[in-house]
Amino acid sequence: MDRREFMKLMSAALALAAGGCAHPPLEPIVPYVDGRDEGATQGDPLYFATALTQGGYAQGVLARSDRGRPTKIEGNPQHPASLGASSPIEQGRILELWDPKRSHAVLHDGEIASWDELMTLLSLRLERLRPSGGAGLRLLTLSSSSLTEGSVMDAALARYPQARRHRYEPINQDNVHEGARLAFGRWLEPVYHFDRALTILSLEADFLGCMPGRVRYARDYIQLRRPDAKSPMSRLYVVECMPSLTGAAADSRLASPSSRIGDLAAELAERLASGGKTSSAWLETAATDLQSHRGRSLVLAGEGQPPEVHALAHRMNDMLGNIGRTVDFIQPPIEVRELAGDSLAALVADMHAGRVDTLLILGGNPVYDAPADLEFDRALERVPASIHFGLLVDETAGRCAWHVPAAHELETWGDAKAFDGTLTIRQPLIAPLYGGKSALELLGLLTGQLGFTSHDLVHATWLARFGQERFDERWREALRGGVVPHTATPFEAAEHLGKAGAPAAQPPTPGAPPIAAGETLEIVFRPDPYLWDGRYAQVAWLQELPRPLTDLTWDNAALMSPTLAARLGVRNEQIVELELGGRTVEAPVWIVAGHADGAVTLPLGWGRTAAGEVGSAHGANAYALRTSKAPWFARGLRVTPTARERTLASVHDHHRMLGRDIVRSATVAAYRAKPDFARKEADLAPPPTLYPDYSYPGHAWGMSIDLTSCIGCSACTIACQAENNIPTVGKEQVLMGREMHWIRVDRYDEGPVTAPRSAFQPVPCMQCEHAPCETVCPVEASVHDTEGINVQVYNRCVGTRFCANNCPYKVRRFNFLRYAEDTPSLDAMRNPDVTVRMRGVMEKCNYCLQRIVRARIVADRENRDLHDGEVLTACQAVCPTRAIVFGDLNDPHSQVRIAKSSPRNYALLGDLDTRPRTTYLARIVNTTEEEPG
Amino acid sequence: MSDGGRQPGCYGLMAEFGGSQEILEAVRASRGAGYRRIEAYTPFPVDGLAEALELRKSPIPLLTLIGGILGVAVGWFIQWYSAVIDYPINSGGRPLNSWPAFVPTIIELGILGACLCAFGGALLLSGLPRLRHPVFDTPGFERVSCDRFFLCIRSDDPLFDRERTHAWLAALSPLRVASTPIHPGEPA
Amino acid sequence: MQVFSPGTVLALKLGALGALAVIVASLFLWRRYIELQPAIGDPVAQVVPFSHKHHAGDDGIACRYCHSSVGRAAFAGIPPLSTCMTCHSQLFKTAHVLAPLRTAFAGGRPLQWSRVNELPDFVYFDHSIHIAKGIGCSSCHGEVDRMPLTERQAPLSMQWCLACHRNPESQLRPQSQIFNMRWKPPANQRELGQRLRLLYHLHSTDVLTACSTCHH
Amino acid sequence: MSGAPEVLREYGQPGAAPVIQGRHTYGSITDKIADLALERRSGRSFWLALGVTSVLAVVFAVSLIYLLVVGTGIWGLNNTVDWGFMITSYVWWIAIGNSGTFISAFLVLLRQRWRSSINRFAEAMTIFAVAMAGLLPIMHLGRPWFAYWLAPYPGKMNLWPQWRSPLEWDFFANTVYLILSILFWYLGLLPDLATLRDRARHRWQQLTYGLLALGWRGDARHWHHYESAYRLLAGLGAPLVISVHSVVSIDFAFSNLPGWHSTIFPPYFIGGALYSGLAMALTITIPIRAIFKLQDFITPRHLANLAKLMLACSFVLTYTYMTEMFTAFYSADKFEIATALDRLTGPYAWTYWLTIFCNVVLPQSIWFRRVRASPVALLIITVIINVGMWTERFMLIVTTLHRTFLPSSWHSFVPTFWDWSTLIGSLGSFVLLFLLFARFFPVISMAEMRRLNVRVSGVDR
Repeated sequence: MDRREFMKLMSAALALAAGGCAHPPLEPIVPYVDGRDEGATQGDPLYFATALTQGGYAQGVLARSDRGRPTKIEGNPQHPASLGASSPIEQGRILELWDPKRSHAVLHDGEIASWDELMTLLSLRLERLRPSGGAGLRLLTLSSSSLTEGSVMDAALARYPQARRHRYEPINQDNVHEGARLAFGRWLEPVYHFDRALTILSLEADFLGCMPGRVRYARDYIQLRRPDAKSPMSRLYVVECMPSLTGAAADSRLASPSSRIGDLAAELAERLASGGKTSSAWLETAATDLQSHRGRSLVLAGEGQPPEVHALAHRMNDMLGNIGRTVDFIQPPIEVRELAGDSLAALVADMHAGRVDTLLILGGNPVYDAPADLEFDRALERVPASIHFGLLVDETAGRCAWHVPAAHELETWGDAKAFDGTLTIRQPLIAPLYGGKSALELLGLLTGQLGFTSHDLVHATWLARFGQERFDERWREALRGGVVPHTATPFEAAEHLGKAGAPAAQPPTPGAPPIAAGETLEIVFRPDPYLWDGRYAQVAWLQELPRPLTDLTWDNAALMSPTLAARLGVRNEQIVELELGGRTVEAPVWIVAGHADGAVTLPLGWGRTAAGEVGSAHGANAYALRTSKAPWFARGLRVTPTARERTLASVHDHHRMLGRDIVRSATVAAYRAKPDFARKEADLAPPPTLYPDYSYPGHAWGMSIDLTSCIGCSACTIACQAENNIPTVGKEQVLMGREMHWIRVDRYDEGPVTAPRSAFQPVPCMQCEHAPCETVCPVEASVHDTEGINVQVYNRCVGTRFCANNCPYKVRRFNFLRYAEDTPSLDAMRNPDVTVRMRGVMEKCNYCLQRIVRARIVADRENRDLHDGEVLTACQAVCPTRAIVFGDLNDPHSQVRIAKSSPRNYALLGDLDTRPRTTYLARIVNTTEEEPG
Repeated sequence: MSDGGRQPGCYGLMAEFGGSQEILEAVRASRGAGYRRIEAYTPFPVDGLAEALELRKSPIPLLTLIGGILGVAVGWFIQWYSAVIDYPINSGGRPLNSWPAFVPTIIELGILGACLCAFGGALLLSGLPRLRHPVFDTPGFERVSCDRFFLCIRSDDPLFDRERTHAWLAALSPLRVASTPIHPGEPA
Repeated sequence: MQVFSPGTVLALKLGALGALAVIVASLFLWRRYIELQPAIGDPVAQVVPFSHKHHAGDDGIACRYCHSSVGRAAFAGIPPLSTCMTCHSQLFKTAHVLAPLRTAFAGGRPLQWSRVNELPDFVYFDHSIHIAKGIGCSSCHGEVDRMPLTERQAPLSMQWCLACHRNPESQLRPQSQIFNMRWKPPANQRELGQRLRLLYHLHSTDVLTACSTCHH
Repeated sequence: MSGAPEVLREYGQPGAAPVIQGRHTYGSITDKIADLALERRSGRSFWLALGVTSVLAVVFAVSLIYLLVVGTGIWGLNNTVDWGFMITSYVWWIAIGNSGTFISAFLVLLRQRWRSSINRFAEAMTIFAVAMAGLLPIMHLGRPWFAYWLAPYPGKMNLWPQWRSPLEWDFFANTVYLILSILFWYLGLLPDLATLRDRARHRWQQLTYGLLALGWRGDARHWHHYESAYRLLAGLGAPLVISVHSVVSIDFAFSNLPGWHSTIFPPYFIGGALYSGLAMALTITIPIRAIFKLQDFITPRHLANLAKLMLACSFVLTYTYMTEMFTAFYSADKFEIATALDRLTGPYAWTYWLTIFCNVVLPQSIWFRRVRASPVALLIITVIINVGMWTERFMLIVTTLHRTFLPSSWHSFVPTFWDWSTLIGSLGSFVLLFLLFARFFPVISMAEMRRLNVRVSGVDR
């Protein structure tokens, strides 16, 4: 491994070794904190505001740059979709950037070719198409909200009027748009205001886990979930098939096959419209609750539910007076000219019919993720000239005549809209590492503006928009803050929306009576929470991040309820054959408590075959069963058990608390009645000790984790991984129990196994004042510093591992093998402030010590004290719900001190008198049932 | 024949016996006869021989005690000095001078000091290691480590006289009497 | 019969001494071998034989002209080649020794300097805080302006760092003296150091010698 | 002083087997024992044993080299169960060593003269076992090459060991123990080395043994100091052995883990150490006695005495097993109870019940005289007891670690190929060392046997 200092000095030379030629982008970029000067580039890190997109929606981020090398993603506090937080996927995209397996060269039929060769060939080809107006020329893009891309595309289509642009996104908002059209006659998108909704009913809408704007929604949602505040607590009802983050957060959850949810929605709408009774008590409770919160309630449907269900949701909101209060509608931020599914279907039909001569696939991986019934790969064979543009030589690249390496979003200029329409001008952090191009540059070929860079085009777009006057100032302002001010799409005025149209009177979904024994089952496709549609399969951090509610890493599985598994006679890890409409896929079984009976969920995004060493050959490919008619769920699934097994790497095997007060929880009512219910003997007064207490006269760092706010999204885990150079270890090592995450998110289930109530608990090092790990270390590698941090001195550690044995919280992680040292290609990505741990040493959370030291040095240089909030730990910074608060316990006004003064404050395993500095705030749920557990 | 003087070229006279009781009797007799610089060589520790030779009580127990005390002192000092004075570090919130936790190491170091002194003392007081020694030149001496017992009257004994001492030893009915030479230039 | 002749005994004694000598010598050599850095006082050869003596000593160019971030960042800063070229586009334009500089500048590539002061990866040293708290350049780097080729002056061992962190008074200077290469502790350094320690708001020795101050 | 009456005083058990069989003289004892080392006329069984153990030693070496190259990850350890086979073996080995010291040191102090025949065995067993016990925890470190950081020395880092750690105590206890064992053994060996020197047939033997004998010449003054020092070392060894194994037990008891955090551990471990050490002494003595035809000096009486001691230890252990369970349930601590229940019924329950069978049930057969009198039966029993004692340590370590306070982090331990190869390799290396020792050094103290012979038989020749 190269030495860190050397790396600092010679970042350019090193990145060269990483496979490309790394240098800063040529055009000036603007750091988040102003006052950039040349000298500082050799020293401390800078942050640049930009945005990362997914499905076309922008998530504002601040990217940390260490001497020109992007090393970490933080949320952008000024961006409406972020408010400073981010989701695990954004964290992982830094590794996507540095992935050494990214495509390095233009390929022609698999052979290395040159950009010029391609340009020459394409120009000739386009010349030939010119007279016919570009008939036979097709563009396939992902969903996009970019103004520049839109205008460039328009310009291109203006030159080739017969050419067509298609859009495909495997996980798309088609149902959302179509649902709005059913209700209001137009393609619109809802924007929710969870901070105003006291009763929320989610119809399989995972607004905490996979909706555009989810990070912001999580923050909004938690505003009304603060038991210590005066405001009332909201109540969340969720009906869904596979337990999601939203389902786990629900105060009342109903497990139902996805196909049944439409019926329930219709029944509920009927009940709200005309009174009467519903068939189930659950619906009845929800209906009553909704009705008693008119204007302060919210019904929403997930992207997997058919348009009719969306329309029903809008109608119910209309009836409840919620429109304009808890939900508003805007023009879709992404460009919607036709639905993504229809658009792709039209393209593939033309391809089959031989009407496509030249196909430019500008992003996406349709060979892998197009609906199986379209047979995209066969259609592709009929296209004479196909050009794939992407980060990897993926499945589609392998089937196309040409492949062009794409530049990463952190390498290119662009612009994009957030879920609410707010615009961000994306700036690059680094010049393309592997000579990748931006889509805009490739499109230049069509517009005849060859040689223009993405910067030129974006600049031109904004010059047109801002106008000449004060342009530079506005441009710099927009770049620095990461948002163009006041660009959020205005809400559609209620009077323009009109009454939400009532969909057909009869049940809107295909009839789906309850499943009886012997009948076929239902299959449900959900996005993988981290790999999404599969595009992040090569990101090892995301592969190894345990999925909430399944705890699986490195694999997906056929997820089913314990009841169904028993009925089918299958056990965990047994491979079953899933057959749907003549297509089959094999997947191992994983039993999920709380899954709806009668359905099997197969997460999308797995079973990649060409996603590099990291991404390929993990899990089962759900796209093989997914059709354009039934993209989200389908009935008629047959499950045939086989005798084979596939071992699945789950990080937690036990989810019951066994009467140990690990997660302490209560209902709001119980909490109000007895606010200190969570406090046990050890929390009231420290147990007696023979030893005098140490004094911590300076700072005394401490942390508080609010289990009421924690939604279990695992963003903290991966933010910590990125911040602290934590290696991934691979499936084999995870199976052996050697995952390295410094902060893990434990889940405990209470209640019946068919309908458990799940609670998440992030567990970092507790920084015990009476640290059991320290007294057993023979070499002073695990010691306390003067501010109360339990530090691990890696270079002193000899690896006895007694500390890990003696840690009651089991947060210590040992480098059993050369985990970090074996990936020198990632050295340029690593945080230079954190030692890369060698084989044979113990490591663990240290409250992001490097951030404390850096802040302390800055404060000391200025001869002042650190102020509260100046040091944010990585987990704290990323947390969408601000469940984690960190600060100085000696400062009576610090946020952490305030948090810990809550009567809900308790220490995990406090009876052991470890005196943890990290404590928890008990979990409060707003159920109508009795106290859980 | 001066006091403490040694006859040139002669270490002493050796009488060889075949049993432990015989040499015990011979030693007692020789002491009785006034010989003072008597040495006895045996293949195993013969009970009563030390008393017969009137050897002083071995100082090794005292040495061992001193070694033990030294070990304890070093053990205590090094822990206290390093943990309290030289580099005080907060480990698990325990006091710097966690003396109860220092005790096991102190005990072990005490035992180490004692055992080194006991072993070293035994070698040192026995004059070992000494690979060459005049007695090895005694004819038949190699059986001293097997089944023979030797009584040596050294030539620096005040009563030593080659003939008379030889006669005295012969009278003890040994298996044989031999002279142990000293080669020129070698220390005795 | 003697098993060992006097000669054998002598040989054994000499052999034992010899073995001891070999062990000691190999230990010593091994320590030299595993040392990361060039030896103290050994001038380090560079691709361009840059002389601090000439630039800083004779020409009087200030330290911070090149090491511009020393007061603001952890890293003191190696100047970009453009800094060199401010003068060398005019002076010594054709000098043979500067050929690598010109080639690199023309090719837009950095020069590969050899490190003189190397710390292990797990040690975090911050120049700016030392400057801000009254530690001068020469305390660690020696009289660089008298070095034709730069050489290491301090052992940079943990013991050496600790010696100052335990007793910073011995090295604290007034801000005006930070860049003074000739600074020697005055006779009343103890008293001066104690005053400066208060002035600079130095942390307690406990903080200065905590593991986390340098390792994270 | 005549020998015979004293013999009757000491061994006044009518009908008991003698401690030396046959009529021996000083010369015949010396011939018999010294020639084993000097002549090396070995039988097929010896070469077979040497061959097998050499292969295992190579396996051991390969395992350790692979470990150093690849890392601790070659074993089945994980972030929940951080100690596994190696620490189990470590405790097992150190226990065996402890019993060697018990036989040689305690029995000296208790004036049990029958020990003369087996103390050299026991001491060699101690040294090799402690060497293994020293090697394994070092190899078990993540970075074995920095093991010297446990020693206090003035270095460039100005850092010292952390004296509160039981591992630090362990480091000192084991080092001192190894030093004392070697000194004790070597002191006892000096007169015998002189014998070999004096009887050597070859020049190299003469030089080697001569050098090792340090010029010992059987002077009455030598014996005078020798006896004093020997007795003192035995006296020091006795408390040391207690402290060493107490410290080993505190490696566990010092923790806060249910199943380890218990005050019964020191006596529990010492009892277990004696037990397994006695078993190992028998396991080694019985075949060596046969291979080298030492039946005259190691008589059925020795075997029976060791077996009876073993039976007594078995009761000590049975008591601690019961106490452990009683304390767990009596504590009313949910974590303690959970660990106890897990041992009785959890996934590793078979280790608990195997332990009970090997260490509690099976030794009851020693009550029968026929079993005590049969070397083969004793060999089988002791081998099983050795297995049982290893299983006991495995059970103590793994059942405690795999399920601690937070169920979320529970994880099993599954040994890998390298766990097994290191374990078996270390066993083979131990036996190999022992065979080599038996080949080149007198396996029984000749000086002591001469004295014993004159006392027992009265033959002063």
